[in-house]
Amino acid sequence: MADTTTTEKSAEHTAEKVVPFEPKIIGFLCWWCTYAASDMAGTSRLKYPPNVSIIRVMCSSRVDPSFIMRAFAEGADGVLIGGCHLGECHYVSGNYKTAARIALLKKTFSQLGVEDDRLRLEWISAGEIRKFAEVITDMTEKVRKLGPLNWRENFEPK
Amino acid sequence: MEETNEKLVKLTIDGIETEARKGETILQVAERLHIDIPTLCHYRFVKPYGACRICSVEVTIRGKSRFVPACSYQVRDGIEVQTRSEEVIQHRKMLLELMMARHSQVEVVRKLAHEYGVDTTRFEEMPSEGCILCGLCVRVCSEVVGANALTFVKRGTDRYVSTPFEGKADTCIACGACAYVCPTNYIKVEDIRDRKYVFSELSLGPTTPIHIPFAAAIPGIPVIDSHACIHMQTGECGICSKVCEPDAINYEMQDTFEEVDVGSIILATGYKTFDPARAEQYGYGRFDNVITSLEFEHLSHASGPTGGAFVKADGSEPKSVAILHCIGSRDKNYNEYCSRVCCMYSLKIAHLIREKVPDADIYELYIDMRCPGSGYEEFYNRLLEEGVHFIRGKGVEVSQMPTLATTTPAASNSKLYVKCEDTLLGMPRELPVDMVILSVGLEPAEDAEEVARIFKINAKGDGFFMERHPKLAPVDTLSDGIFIAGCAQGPKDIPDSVAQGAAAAAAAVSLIDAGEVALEPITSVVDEDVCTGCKTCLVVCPYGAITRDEEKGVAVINDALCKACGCCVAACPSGAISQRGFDDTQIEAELAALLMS
Amino acid sequence: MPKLGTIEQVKRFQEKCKTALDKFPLVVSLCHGTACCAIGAKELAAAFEEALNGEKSVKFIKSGCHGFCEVGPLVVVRPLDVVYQRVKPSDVPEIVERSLKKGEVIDRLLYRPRGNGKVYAKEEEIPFYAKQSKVVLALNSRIDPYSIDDYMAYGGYGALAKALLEMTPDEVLQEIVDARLRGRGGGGFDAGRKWKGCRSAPGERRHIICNADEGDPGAFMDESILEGNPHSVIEGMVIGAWAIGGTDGFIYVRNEYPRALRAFSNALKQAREYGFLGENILSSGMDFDIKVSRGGGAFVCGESSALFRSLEGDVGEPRAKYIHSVERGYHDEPTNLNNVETWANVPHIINRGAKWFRSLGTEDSPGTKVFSLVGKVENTGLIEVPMGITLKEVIFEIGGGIKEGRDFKAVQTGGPSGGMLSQSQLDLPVDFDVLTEAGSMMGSGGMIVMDEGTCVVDVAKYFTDFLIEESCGKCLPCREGLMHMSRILHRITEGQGEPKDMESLKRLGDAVAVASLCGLGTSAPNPVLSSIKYFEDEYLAHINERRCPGRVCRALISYHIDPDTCTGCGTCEKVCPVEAIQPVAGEEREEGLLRIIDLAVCDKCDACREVCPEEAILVESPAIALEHYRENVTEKR
Amino acid sequence: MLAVQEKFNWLPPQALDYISRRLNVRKPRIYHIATFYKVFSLEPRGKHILQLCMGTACHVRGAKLIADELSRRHGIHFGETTDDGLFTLERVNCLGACAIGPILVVDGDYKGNMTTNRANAVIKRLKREATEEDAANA
Repeated sequence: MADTTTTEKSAEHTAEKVVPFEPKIIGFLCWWCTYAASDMAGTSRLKYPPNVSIIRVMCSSRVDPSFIMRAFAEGADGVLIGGCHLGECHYVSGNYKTAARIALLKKTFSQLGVEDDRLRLEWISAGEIRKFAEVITDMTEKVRKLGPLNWRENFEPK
Repeated sequence: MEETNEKLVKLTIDGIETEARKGETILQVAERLHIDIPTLCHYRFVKPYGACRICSVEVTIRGKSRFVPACSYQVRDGIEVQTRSEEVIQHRKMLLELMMARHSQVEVVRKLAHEYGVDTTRFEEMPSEGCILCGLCVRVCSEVVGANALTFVKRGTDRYVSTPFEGKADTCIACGACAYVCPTNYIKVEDIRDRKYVFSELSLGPTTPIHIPFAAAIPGIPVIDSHACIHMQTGECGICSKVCEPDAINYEMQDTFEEVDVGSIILATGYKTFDPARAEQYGYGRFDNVITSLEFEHLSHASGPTGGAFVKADGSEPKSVAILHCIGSRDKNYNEYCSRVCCMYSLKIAHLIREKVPDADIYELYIDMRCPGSGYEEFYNRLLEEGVHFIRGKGVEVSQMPTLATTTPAASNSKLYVKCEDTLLGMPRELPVDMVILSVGLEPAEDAEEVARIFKINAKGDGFFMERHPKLAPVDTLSDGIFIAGCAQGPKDIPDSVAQGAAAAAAAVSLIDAGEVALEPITSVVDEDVCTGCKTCLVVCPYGAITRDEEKGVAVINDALCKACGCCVAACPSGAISQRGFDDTQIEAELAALLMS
Repeated sequence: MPKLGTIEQVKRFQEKCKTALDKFPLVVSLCHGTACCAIGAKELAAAFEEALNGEKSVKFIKSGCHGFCEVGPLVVVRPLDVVYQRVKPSDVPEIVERSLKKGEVIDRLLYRPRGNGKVYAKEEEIPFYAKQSKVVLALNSRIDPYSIDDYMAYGGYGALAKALLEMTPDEVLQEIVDARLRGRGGGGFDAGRKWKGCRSAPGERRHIICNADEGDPGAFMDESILEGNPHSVIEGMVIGAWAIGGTDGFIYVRNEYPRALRAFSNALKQAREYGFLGENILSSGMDFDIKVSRGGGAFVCGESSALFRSLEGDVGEPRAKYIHSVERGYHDEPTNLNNVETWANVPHIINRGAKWFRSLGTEDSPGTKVFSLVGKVENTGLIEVPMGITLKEVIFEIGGGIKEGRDFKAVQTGGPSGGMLSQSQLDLPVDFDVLTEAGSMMGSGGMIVMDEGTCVVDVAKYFTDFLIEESCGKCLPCREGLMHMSRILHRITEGQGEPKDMESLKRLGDAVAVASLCGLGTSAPNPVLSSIKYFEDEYLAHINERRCPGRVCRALISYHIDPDTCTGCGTCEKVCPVEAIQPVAGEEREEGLLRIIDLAVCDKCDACREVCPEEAILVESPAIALEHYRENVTEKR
Repeated sequence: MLAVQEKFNWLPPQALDYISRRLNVRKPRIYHIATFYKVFSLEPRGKHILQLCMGTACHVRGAKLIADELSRRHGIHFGETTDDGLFTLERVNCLGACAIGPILVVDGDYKGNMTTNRANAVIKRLKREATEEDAANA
């Protein structure tokens, strides 16, 4: 969150290609697994890019598709949903519902022309801090390559 | 007995008039009257056989008298039995003489014969090996035990008792019943290293169906192995219940599932040791004298297979032993973590060996000595003084032949060679030793993953259970009311495990003590004005916490059942449900703040 | 073949068979029994078949044993009714040519008993047959055992039809009881009583078993019946099943009788085809069939409880017998066990009635009995005589006396379980009870005659050894007692007997008889005990004089050559396996030098005596032989 | 078991194993049965089976002399097989042809009125045949 200024700057300088583009990614993380993993990753002093801003939810199934839409609309370049492995949901079956919703949403986005890599669903258990770091790094790199989404310019009716 | 409808018959035994049930044998009736009839082939748990004929008695029926064996002759009405008439005695003497000709060296025969004044035989003596062919062992084995491991072979004078094809009997269960009933002690059960042997050719299973699970088991009560027990298999036998005087045998006892309602659970499911067969270079499983630390514990235990003697596979005493630390621990190939206990127990092993074989050369091959406990470092120092060789350098390979040109092969070819790099000397070394002990590390229990799933808790990357917080909540888990303790959480030694166990117990007790549990404050609520009663939320709720109020035509959420996942909030098509603390506006605000540009 | 359902149908069919048989004006019946086959009947059969060459008028029968095995192979030509004996294949064309085509009797093939110079042509004239009265064996020489039609032509299965269709089971049972038929297997137990017992025993299934485990050495009656007339046994068993309520049948045949087995199995097949076995036999509503079970070479399996266990597929060990097998036999279910001959008698009793049966034989032992008369008797063979006939009649009239005119010494009846009877018992009638009283038993009918050249101690030893071999070894008296008896007997025959041995043998014998578990054991000492009873002097001769009166016991005999009879041919020298026979220098005889046996080398194999054309080789007690040896060697040199 | 015995002339252990499994009869019982009955042999038997009748009648007529001769000449006692694997001598108790005893059964063929000399001749002939066969095969 402290990066806001940097992001602003990068957005400004994209055209000039002087300052490298820093993507803005929103992470909706399940409190029981991925969020815990991010916490652990922190205490374990793991290094990963600071581009992901985390919103804690009780369960990945709490993530209403509209949140994702809104995130993109309000300037996010990517959205990461982190849930428990299938079968390990703290709420029995929440992650299955998430899986179904995200699959649908991805279809919608692809029709709109939003690149697939911008929306990512990952199962990361609390112990998988290494995976957490890898996913963050990987996603940041991919979105960085895709460049800014610029929802307002590209997708909203003028 | 008198109440049954069975017919009673009247008879006279040695002048005593008595009554008996139909179907009883003379021997049974005589026993009741305390009349002693000698017999060599009768045993109360097997069917009468009538082979030795020593029990022959004279029976007079309708004026005619004849000799019958008391063990198998069933009483009839009006018979008169003489068990000690002159003829009977003469007759028995003759049979005993015959017996003596064969079995004069057999104690039971000699004693019985002596009772009848038969000390020599007029017949040519042909001493047997001691088997009097009474058939008790064969019959017990088939009738009572049901194992059918013994049989008579051939017929007539060539007859003898053996196993099928004289080989090892695969059906023998080592119950030892044959030796127990054998009147001559011809059949012996030998106990060689916790395997029982009857004769030399009968190699028997490791244990009997009834056994105490292991030495020093608590409680020291024998158990019945239902897979080996004849009664459990066939319904036969049941001899243990017949001989058990306190009548303590219960065949009906079964494994039962018991459901206990609890408010909190402590998981202390322990660990398993690293299987060194995975690390082939150490030769475990290939070389007889490479054993694990746990096997050493078993071997050196006073109630172990050798009674505590420390010996090699061939039974000889090892004169040099190498103890290899960090097997499966601190190794990128297997487990990266330190198992924490190996250094100390390796020291203990060295100490035990020093005690049992004072002149043995003992090598400890370590990466680092980790002795961070109360009195641990002192113990290490003591070992140093005891003359144990400490080599700083991990053992890398165990082989039967030296691999380094610098190594001089030992005179004995039964040596094992342990290769390592002595980092203090800065050179590779190869130690010829008699025995190698692998200090294996600790790993999560085999079923840890399954347990984690059942209790909805998480495991760390190494597979041990994850605590809620490493510092602030070391025994809690992310699931309320579930606590962890001991090696289930990670390798630790006994003092640490005890401490953690106590902590977990205290945490559990604190819940009980409070007497009430705080509910999730973040449950979902339905805005009845907006809800259309479409029932979508009813389907998605995993806890069945949502019902439809038919009167109002809206969904109702039961606060006590709701676990606050928020699934319904996301699913509600009309946006009638919101979650306290996580409602749409809050999250959107969060989003907005994050993406504030 | 339509199933026969009424008595008329059976009778009509019998008639049909009879007519078919009568179509042959000529009949040649060749004895094709085991014994005759061993001496050339097979070749003979081939020769006949070739010579007859499908001749339509002649019925050629390969029949079962005719009985007179001594002079086999036997051929009977009918209607001429002549018996040809010792027929060779080369005689066949002549028989066909002369006897069959021209009706002539070939004189040289007729039976001529040794000694009296008489010639016998017809069966009934031959003394061997004359004294017999054949019931069970009557059809043996007349029918082809492989043809059910032959059997029926002689009224076969008539009794079955009568029993099943005209009599109630109770009536059949009563008939058997009235006939006082006693089991022919040995014990002579009243068959009627046994049947009744089995019938009234509780149980759903009742087993009818035929004991054809004829283990007695020297007995082959049952074999001959099974081989010669198997249908009579089947008929008897089915009638038995009707009377008793039997549900299934077994026959337990010795494995040593492959021929009997073949004949019987074939008969079973035919009987099934004709509906005499199987479901709803003769529309009577009874289902019954017989299974064949082969023995495994164990004498003890003739004992009923051992036989049941063997049938059950287990080791043939006897069980304690205080429960009767009629109540708990095979698989512990009611079982009626009779031997072959007993069953074969049943159809005859039904056919001709109990009264007729009682008219044969004696009051307590009615009927006839088949014996196999063997040993050192002139006419060995199979005979059937009415009960009550004396041993003398059997041995001297039917048997034609002792071979080569020697003296009679003993007769053993009842096989290894029976006893030896001496000259003084010859007048005893053949009767179950009389023989038992005399220390022997009827047994299944082996009758072994011994002459003066037999040693009773040796025979007793033989039987005891046989029984040791056959003892199952379960109970002590039989297993150990017999072994010690045998040891003592061996010592005696080896010339090392002691006077106290006699007492030991008697005591031991009594103990074994009383204490043993099964019939084998209790009767096992019979040969020894009876021989001691009647031939004590012979035992004493072995023990006290070191002499074997029968000149059999090797340790107590020596061979030597009679210098006066020896022609010096040297044949003996050639056959001697140990080179004990040498020529004596300077003793010229007709064909060469006199031979002498070196007593130190000779191991008494008997080969020389067998080949000597002059019968110059003598068997004497060692002392006499030694004297001869001295005379010939020491003095002449 | 009789069938196996007839096929192989002896009972190979594998066959007994099979029988035990097929008939569900415990092995000890099979073993006892196989050793109890005389028809069964647990050792391979010779090419030619000589069965000498030792029944009473044959005994009286001198069967023992033949048995002695065979054991002396050919080194086989009852139940044994000659070293060349050609002959197995067995003792049987009465073959039911007592009238023509002693009887020697050679491969199922009954030979009556046997003597020591004839027995030797039979063996000689069979031996010669075997050698000729070998020669022919070679």
